[in-house]
Amino acid sequence: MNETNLWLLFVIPAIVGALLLVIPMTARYLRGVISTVTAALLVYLAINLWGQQIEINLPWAGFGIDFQLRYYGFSQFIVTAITMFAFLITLYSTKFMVDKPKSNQFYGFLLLTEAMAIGAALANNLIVMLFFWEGLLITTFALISLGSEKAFQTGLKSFIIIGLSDLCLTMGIGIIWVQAKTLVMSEINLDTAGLNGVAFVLMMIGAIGKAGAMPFHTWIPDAAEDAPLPFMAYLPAALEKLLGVYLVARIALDFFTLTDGMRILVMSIGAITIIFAVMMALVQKDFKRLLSYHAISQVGYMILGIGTGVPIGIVGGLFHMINHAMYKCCLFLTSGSVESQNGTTDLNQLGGLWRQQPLTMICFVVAAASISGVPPFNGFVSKEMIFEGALEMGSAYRIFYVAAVLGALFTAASFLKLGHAAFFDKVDPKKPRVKDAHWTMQLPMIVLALTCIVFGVWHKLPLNGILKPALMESMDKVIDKGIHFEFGFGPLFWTTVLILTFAILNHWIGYKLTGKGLGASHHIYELPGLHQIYDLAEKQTFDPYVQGKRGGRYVVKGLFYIDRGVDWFYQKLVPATANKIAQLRQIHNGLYANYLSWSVGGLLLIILYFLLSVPK
Amino acid sequence: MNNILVIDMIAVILLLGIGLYTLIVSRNLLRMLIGFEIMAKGVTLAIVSAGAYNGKLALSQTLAVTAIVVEVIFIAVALAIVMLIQRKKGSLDVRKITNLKG
Amino acid sequence: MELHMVLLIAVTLIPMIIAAFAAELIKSVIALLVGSVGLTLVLFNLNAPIAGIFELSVGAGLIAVLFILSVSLTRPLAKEESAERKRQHYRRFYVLPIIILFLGLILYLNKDFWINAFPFTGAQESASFGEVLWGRRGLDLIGQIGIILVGVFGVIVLFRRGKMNE
Amino acid sequence: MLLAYILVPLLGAAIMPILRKIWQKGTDSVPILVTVYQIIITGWIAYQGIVLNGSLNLERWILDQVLALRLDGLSLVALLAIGLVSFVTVLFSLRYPLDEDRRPGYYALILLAVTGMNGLVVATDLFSMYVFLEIVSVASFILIAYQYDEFGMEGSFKYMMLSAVATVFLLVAVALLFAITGGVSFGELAQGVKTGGPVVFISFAFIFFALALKSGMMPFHGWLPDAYTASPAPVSILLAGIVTKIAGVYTMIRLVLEVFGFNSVFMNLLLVVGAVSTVLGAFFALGQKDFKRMLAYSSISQIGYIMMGLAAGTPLGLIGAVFHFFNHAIFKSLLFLNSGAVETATGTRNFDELGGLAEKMPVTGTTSVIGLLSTAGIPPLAGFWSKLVIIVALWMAGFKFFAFIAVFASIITLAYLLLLQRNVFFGKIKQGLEGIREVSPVVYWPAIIMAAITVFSGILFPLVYDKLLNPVNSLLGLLAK
Repeated sequence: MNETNLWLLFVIPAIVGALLLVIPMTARYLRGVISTVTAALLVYLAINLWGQQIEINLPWAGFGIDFQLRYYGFSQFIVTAITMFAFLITLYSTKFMVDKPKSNQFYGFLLLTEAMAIGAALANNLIVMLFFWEGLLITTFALISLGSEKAFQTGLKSFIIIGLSDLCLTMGIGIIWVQAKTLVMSEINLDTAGLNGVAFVLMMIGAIGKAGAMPFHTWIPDAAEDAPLPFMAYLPAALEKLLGVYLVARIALDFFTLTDGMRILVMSIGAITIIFAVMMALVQKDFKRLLSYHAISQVGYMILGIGTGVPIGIVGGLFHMINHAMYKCCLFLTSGSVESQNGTTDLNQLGGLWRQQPLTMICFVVAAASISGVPPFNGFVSKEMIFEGALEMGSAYRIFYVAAVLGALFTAASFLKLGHAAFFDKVDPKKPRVKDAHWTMQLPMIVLALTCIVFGVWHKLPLNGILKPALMESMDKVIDKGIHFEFGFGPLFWTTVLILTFAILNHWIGYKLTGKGLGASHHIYELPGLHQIYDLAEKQTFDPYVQGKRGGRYVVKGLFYIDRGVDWFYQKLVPATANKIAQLRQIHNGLYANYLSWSVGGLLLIILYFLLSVPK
Repeated sequence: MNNILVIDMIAVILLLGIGLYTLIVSRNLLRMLIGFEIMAKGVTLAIVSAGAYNGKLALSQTLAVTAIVVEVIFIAVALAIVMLIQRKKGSLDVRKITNLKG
Repeated sequence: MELHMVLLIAVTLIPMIIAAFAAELIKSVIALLVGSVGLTLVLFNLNAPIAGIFELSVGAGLIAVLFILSVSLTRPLAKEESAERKRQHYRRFYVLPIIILFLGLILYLNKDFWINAFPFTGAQESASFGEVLWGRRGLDLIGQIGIILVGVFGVIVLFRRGKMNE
Repeated sequence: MLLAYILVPLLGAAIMPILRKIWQKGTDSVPILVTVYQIIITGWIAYQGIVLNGSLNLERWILDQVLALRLDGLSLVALLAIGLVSFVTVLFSLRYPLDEDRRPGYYALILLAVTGMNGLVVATDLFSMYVFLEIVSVASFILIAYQYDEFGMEGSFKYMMLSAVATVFLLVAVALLFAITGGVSFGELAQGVKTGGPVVFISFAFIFFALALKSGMMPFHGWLPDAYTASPAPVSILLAGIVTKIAGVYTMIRLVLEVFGFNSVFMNLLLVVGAVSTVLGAFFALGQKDFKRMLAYSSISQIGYIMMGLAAGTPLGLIGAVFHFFNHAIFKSLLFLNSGAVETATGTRNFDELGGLAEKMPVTGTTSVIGLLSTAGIPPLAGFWSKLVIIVALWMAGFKFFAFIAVFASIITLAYLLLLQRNVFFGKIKQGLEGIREVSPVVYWPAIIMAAITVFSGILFPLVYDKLLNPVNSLLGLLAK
């Protein structure tokens, strides 16, 4: 029975999604309701599958490529999370997307994405995973380009960037296939010497590309503006992080045994992502772009956590992944409700919403607090674990701890600015009063906010309940001592309090200088060194995609000339030789005597040849 | 005994030479046919002298007879075609029939 | 042996050369006739009588008749049998007798080389012409019937349009 | 029973004049019946041979002592090809505008040509082979000159005079060998050849000269383009499709296998001449402006291919040669069928006046594409397999350079065939040609049959290979003796 359940888990969304795409339904809410019901069904399926070990193994394409699925601790955790978020997003988007253009396709693609994600999480054969992974690539492109006319460009950008990283993933899988001689994910473990090292790097690129860390992040901020909001809440916030970091974990823990050199590489990527993204987020003027940059920086934390290789760090990284999914999704949903009520997410026009949209404001405050690492909330717990992991690495790796702390500081500063500008700033009187969003939009926000609180205060429950079985297989020797994290008032607690006070102080100075909540980060923007960097960033100099396009133009011109060359060969050269040969035909002048003399000449040659070749 | 064969073979080769020469050099179609006829005579001589040499005379005569019959038919058809060419082109000159070129 | 040589050269080779060499077609046809008669004598000398008779009747007779017929048919048209054309003909053909003589001498001189070139090991055979023809060469008979049919149909087809309206 | 192969067409031809008087329509149906009979009988023998004893190892299956006839794998393939091509020729000439009251004579000559070819294929001694060779040749001279037009006469005369020289030299060689061996059948000749000596070499030189000239290989090919272009369309199908191949190529294969054996001197000669014909044939074809003349040169090139296959000297080479022999018979007659159809529809064969016929003549267009691709050796079709086998055989036999030549030549083949297709069928239609219609079904049905055979024997090549072709190398057993 369970195997059929497992099959149903990803077949149902695929079928329903396909049907939604194909079948024309006119009723306004029908599509939204259908997809929400399916998502709910999936959540139910995932829950009653919890805690079982199921394995499916079907011969598929031969050569060791079989259709293998495996439902065990780790994938159980990911799949359940996916179904939860899918349910919340579909519920949210029934109201939000209803009047948007092309909304009928949105639900179809949403469910297809969910099917692909579950498939990728369950896959136990690299090729099967790759198959679903590519599926995600396509649905992402489709969902983005549903947003608006300009969205197609961003969709294309995301397609190319993720496509490239998927290409590296494919190459990595190829090398693993050669080195490990098997494609079954649970049996692969290689050292990182020589070719395996290359495979490791390629696979990491693939994973990070999906998770949206540096340097594959540039499409996310653009998508924030153009793509439909539920997409942002669903994929960049939750799903991509889940799958991306899942793969990073599998690579770092299962596939390869990392050497210190590799560990440093991974952690440095994490650190850079944290710092750079949060600096960019600080100066954003738009609600959603700011959130998208934070999504990128939080990925940095997860990668840093897993990169430490210390058990507490790894568990912290994964715990941070699920926490981040919750509060980031909640933040995006709040921005969604702000946008749906006020029609814009530009912070300059927003202000004083705390009285008009109280519920949204409360959820925003809870989520903002947990992302900034305020003590009782879940963000604080997972960040503390990552800090502890970084510290435990030893004094040589102090730099990563400093980076993490700096990141936390700026995250707190930017959210203070955001909250102040959006909700608490003085409102200009002529702006019309706005009432709060529809209940279907508020319910998901409230649920997420509550989970943030629950996972924060009673953090033992998720740690031992969800994460312990998840990592059971990968790090068995460590886990059995139990993941213990005392909510003590140790040195880490005080550093966090220090960070927060410093952030509030900085916010107060900024507010005093500019008189507006939005200006809180202005003085940082003006700092001499940073100013130039920010201007460069604005001109997208650091965006590999834009540079690639400029370079592409020359490649195209080169190919054009090559093609002209081939054309010349066929149009000019072949007929020319044909005519030259035409002259050759003149020797056939029709005279019989010629033909006969050729023949007799041939005969004489033959006789001569025989006389020579046969020794008398 | 075998030097008769050798002499005959020499005669055959000479006849072939004459025939070939006339075929190549002659301008008139009929003269070419005469050239062919000379070569045919040579062939008959060759067959019979071979038979005479190895004692299988009866077999060689049958072969010679068949060869002659075939050759006669060939000449008849050839003459018919030459007549048609002469009627169509008005002349028997080989250089006239060269419009199949290239 | 000498008789054979004399017959061979005097009666067959030389008329054949004349047949090729002669300017008028009629002369060459007659020379051809003489040559084939000579050949018959050679065949008789090689005691192959049936082949000789056949050669005489068909080779000499029928073919000569055909040639004379066709030459006469074309003669009225080619009236301008000018001396100039004859001279041109001789200019082309005078070299023929020289070559043949030269070739004959060379071959004759080193004929010894060829003497032992024909190692024959088979047994003599005294079957008569009839037995061989009917016994072992049955297929040739069918072949002959076929070729004769071809000749007949050929002539019919080529000349049916005798009227030659164009 | 083997005699039936000779007697049936012979009788068919003989009763033609009588039929003309008593049953006018019969003159059309008799040739069809005869050719269909041949296809069925050969097919049945092949089927029986295959089903009964696994594969067709007709070592010396049917031996008629009295008349010294014999049927084996090689001759079976040849007979099948003769049957098919002559059937298609007769079908094509049913509608072809021949002068009506001479039509029975025309059919008689075609049947006599078939008799000649059948006789040549089943004969076991060189002299009767010569006689049947003469029957085929004389019949084809007359057929070429059938239309009374200037070109026909000229083409026929040249072909006649050249093949006359060839037969003379063939007979002299027979006489020389007869002098040594005392007999003319293959067995006796083989004994004689074993003794070696200069006479054998001279007789092989003469025979090679005669057969090379009859099969139209390079320095001796003068007559072939004129004969093919000048002859009326159905005759050119018969001529190009099968006559030249049986008269020249089959005889050469038979003599090399049965009499002379694969001795290196002969094989090198054959290889060089084959290679020269393949390459030069292809080059000459590239520059042609006339549909049939290009196909004629293409025939020279393909026959060169077959000879190279044979000259490789290995069983694989032989199989390649025989299969290419059969394929060439099929797709060459197909292409001449198309050229005939184009000629009847548009009245011209010159590329400059033709163009864009594909949409007006769809069937001819598609069948000619299949024919062209098969000639050029494009994978799924039969031509590809036979060329591949030949090239591989050459490579394995150590003649690597000639293998390259073969590949190079087939590239040029593709070039000129595409040129042909582009000039005649694709592109925009020429102004004067709007009015043309597709030829009548009786005319294009043979093309479809031939195209189907090419395609199926290509696709079913593995089956064709081990059932029909493997027995061919049973012939090599003969060689071992």
